[in-house]
Amino acid sequence: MSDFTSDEMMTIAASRALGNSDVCFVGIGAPSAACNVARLTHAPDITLIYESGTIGTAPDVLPLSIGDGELCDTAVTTVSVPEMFRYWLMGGRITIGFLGAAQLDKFGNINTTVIGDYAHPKTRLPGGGGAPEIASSCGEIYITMKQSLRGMVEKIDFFTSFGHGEGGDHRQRLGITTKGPTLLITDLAVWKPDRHTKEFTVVSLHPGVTRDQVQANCGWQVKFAETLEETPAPTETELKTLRDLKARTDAAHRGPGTDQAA
Amino acid sequence: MSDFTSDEMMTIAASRALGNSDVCFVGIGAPSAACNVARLTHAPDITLIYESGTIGTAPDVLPLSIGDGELCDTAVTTVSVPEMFRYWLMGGRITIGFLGAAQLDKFGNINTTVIGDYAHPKTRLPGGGGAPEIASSCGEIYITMKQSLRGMVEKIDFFTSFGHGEGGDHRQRLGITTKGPTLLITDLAVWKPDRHTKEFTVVSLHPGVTRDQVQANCGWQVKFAETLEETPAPTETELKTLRDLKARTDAAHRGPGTDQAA
Amino acid sequence: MASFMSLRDAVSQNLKDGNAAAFEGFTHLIPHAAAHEAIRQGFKDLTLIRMTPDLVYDQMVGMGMARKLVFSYIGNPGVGLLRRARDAIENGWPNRPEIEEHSHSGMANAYEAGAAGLPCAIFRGYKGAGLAQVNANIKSVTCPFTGEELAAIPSVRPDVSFIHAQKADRKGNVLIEGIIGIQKEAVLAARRAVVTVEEIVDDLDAHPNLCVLPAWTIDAIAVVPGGAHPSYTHGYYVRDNAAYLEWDRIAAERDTFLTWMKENVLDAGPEVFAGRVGKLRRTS
Amino acid sequence: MASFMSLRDAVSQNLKDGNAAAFEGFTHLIPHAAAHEAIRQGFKDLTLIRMTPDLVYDQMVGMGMARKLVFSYIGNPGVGLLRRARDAIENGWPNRPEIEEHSHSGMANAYEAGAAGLPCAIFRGYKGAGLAQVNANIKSVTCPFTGEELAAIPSVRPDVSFIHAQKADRKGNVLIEGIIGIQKEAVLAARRAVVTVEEIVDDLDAHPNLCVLPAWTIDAIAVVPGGAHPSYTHGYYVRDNAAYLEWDRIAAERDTFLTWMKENVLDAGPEVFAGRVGKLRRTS
Repeated sequence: MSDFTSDEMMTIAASRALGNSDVCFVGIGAPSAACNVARLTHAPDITLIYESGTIGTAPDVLPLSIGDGELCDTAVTTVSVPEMFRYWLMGGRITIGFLGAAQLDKFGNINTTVIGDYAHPKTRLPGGGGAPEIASSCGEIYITMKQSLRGMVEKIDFFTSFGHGEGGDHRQRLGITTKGPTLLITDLAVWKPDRHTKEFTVVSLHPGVTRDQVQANCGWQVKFAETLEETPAPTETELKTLRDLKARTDAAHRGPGTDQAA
Repeated sequence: MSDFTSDEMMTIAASRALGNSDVCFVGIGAPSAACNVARLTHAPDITLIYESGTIGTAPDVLPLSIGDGELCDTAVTTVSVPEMFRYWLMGGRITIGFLGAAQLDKFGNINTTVIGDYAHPKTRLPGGGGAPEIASSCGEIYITMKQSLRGMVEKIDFFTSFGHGEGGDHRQRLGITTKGPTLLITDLAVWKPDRHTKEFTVVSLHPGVTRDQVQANCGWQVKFAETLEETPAPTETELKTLRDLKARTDAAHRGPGTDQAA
Repeated sequence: MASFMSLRDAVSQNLKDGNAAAFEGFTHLIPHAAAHEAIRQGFKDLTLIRMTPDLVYDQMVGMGMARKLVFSYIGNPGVGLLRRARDAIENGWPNRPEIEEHSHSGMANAYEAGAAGLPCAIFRGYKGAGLAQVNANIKSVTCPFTGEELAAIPSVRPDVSFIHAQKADRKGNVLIEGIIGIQKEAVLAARRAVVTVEEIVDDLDAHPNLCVLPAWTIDAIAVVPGGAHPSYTHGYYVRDNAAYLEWDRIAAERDTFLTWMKENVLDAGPEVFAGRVGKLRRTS
Repeated sequence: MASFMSLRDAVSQNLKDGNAAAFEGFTHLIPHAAAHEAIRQGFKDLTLIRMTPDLVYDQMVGMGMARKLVFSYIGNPGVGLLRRARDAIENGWPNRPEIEEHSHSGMANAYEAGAAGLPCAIFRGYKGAGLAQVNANIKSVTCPFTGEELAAIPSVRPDVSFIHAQKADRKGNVLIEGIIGIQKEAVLAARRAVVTVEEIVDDLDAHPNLCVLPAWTIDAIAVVPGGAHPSYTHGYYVRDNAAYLEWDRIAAERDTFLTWMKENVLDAGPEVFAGRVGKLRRTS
């Protein structure tokens, strides 16, 4: 199967990083698609948790929001939001937090709060939501985003959530005991933090992608691993699962209420 | 209706102090009987809360414990124990906390923890349970107990729950904003705290009871109000309601499992 | 004790200019009808509290009702930014509300502490996060047993909270089902509480452990079928995802926004909501 | 991830000498069968944690298994004192356990904080109460916003928690209904969790908002019909109030106690519980 988009490659590569015994706190957008592809392919028993309180959910279509009814209908249980953040997130029950980013730096620090100055922003973004504590309370953090010079920057405008800070042992120095970002999956490559510096390093290029392409779409000087692998192309099953999911989702989101007033 | 016991008078006098709009945190024993007589007579809409998490309960028989199934079956809702103590008690939602006592002093301080020294007790009692925070978080506290020299003492052995401490404004000095004990109903009399000293003062004698009897069964020098009233005798309805409730309760507690091993 | 009344009376009797008000709902059960009624009645200088301010807050901010916003995620979930809120924060149109921003964990803990009658919430949070530098209400306390530094923020105690729920019984006990979010806490943390419901029933007939707010925790109940639209009411109608997508276009420009508000809010009433959910009802 | 196994294996694999162990249940769903299995296996030096230690703790204390007791109400609810616990505390028979005593509010908050992964619980409590003088684990912190002094106690983090529940599905998800007490917190606060259930079903078929513990929060599940007796399991059998009254007589003397323990615990097995609840089952 050679005919796939870079977006599809990104989602499928991300889905492969998830296992059957993971308990995954799912952000909306690309993370949600990746988590559900994993569930529908190699990890049928993965536990997906959305911050709206739905635990062990198995939606047939991707939710538009983190609180669509589908998530509750298919969940093992649905708890209140304080319980979600106290017992399940802060309680250390989540193995993987899956985040997207508007701005990302090489140490996995994320900004989804503002572009420009906080007090006088050029662009006011939605803000962190659950991310500040997802980043510190989950066992480890996976990040997925499309590469761009605007998105992958040398210096983010605001520390919405803390990755490895200035790198090295910065997390430990702040008293954070979890691993932080351990994986970055973009539309071009798979990245992992260097063991010592914690700087994200490309370990695998997606099929047909060059080093120059990765660098051309990243705002910092990219480091590549000594042995660079090629990400296996999507299998037919993976691609069909993702496309079917997207098709069901698009149909559902156009929905029966299109001609209604908002 | 002249034929009633002092116990019955106590329970019925206590029941009269409760109103339709009260939200009452019910202790087990005499408080539970009084609260349910109130509900079955003049206060059908009273909200009874047991610390097991049952809110707005209406048991047909008195529970032996604070968590009998009957309480849940008849409740408006049943919440977890942390929620009960956080949102409902500490949240300030309870108008009246109804407590019994093993030892009581004239300022409404209660001991149900130990007789003798705490570290080397002569008698280890069950302890406070909910009482320490019931005493400080409820709008006001009603106490009911049978009088005895052993129970109503000059000095209690342990401050399980704080009433008016050493009297006067002791509560305010500790930063407690609720009223504390405002009513004591014994098998002989109705008592209210003096407005200034906060010492419990007899305001009403039950029918046929003398001042000497009250003093003979109380370990401190009893103060009597200038105008001393006589507690109205139980009405036929009150007495029938209480006796029917007790009869149903006794039958239920003997239960179907009497011949089973514990 | 809950009184049944029209939405108009419920809002006018419980919301005042200058109040701190929460219109809560975590994607599900968002009290759109109540917010529209507040817009029609033209309140000013509100401190608007909500974990996830979305369309109704975009609308209230765009109409100039907000003096201050307290929130943890100010977006159109799954769609993008809130264009009226952006215009207010970035350009001061029609005014520039003050901002107090938290994380979800912070807001959830702050509501929980409010419901528990505590002055502050204490939790493990904001480690390395930029909000701790820009929000003076993020402080810390030290655990007296381990020495760990924990985050402390003031509890949320709204003057009034508005929520939407499935149903009330005739005594005024209210049932909330599905994604229950932060609604119980929003009601219990508030001085006054207003609930819109899909319907009144003789008996809630609810399992003992479901989320029921007793009548005596609520001040006013108004029946508004469809009152959560374009959010949804589990068991009654589904989320109007298309309307959320459409809002992005409406809110893009000031004049399309104002035209829409006049037509759909100012010149309308709570009775229009039933019609809006007609095609979204599901029998399952 | 929950494994199904015999009660014997569930206890032997998860409880160790010297552990801090909670056998929780707030009147309802008390894990009597699990406690009896622990007694049969003869564990020592346990720190026994429970809000309302009643008959099973009287039995474990009387058998000399407890090095320390952490509790908020040590009585036979509605009946009176616990005579074996008294004998241990007052007379040191068979040993004198250390005591850490809290209020219900304290214990409930400490379990809640344990489930939330926090080192301590902070709440408004113990004001003017004598426990604050005799328990070194009752400290305070100051609210950084209002200056109010709040109580602080360490969170409860048992090595292992035992609970009894209505049922599990075949994946090991567990449903608890009725008076749910502190069981969810006891499980989530603990390093390991063991659940006895009345039955295994294909599908819990539970409303989304009920108290369900996902399989991956539990270590072992054992099926023990009647396993809560003389406590009760809502929907299965009622509380054996007569047995609670009878316990007062059995525990009054050391020899009647020991005779009863031999006959009913040491020489018995989990299978006897089904018979004990035979007459207590209700179809309603």
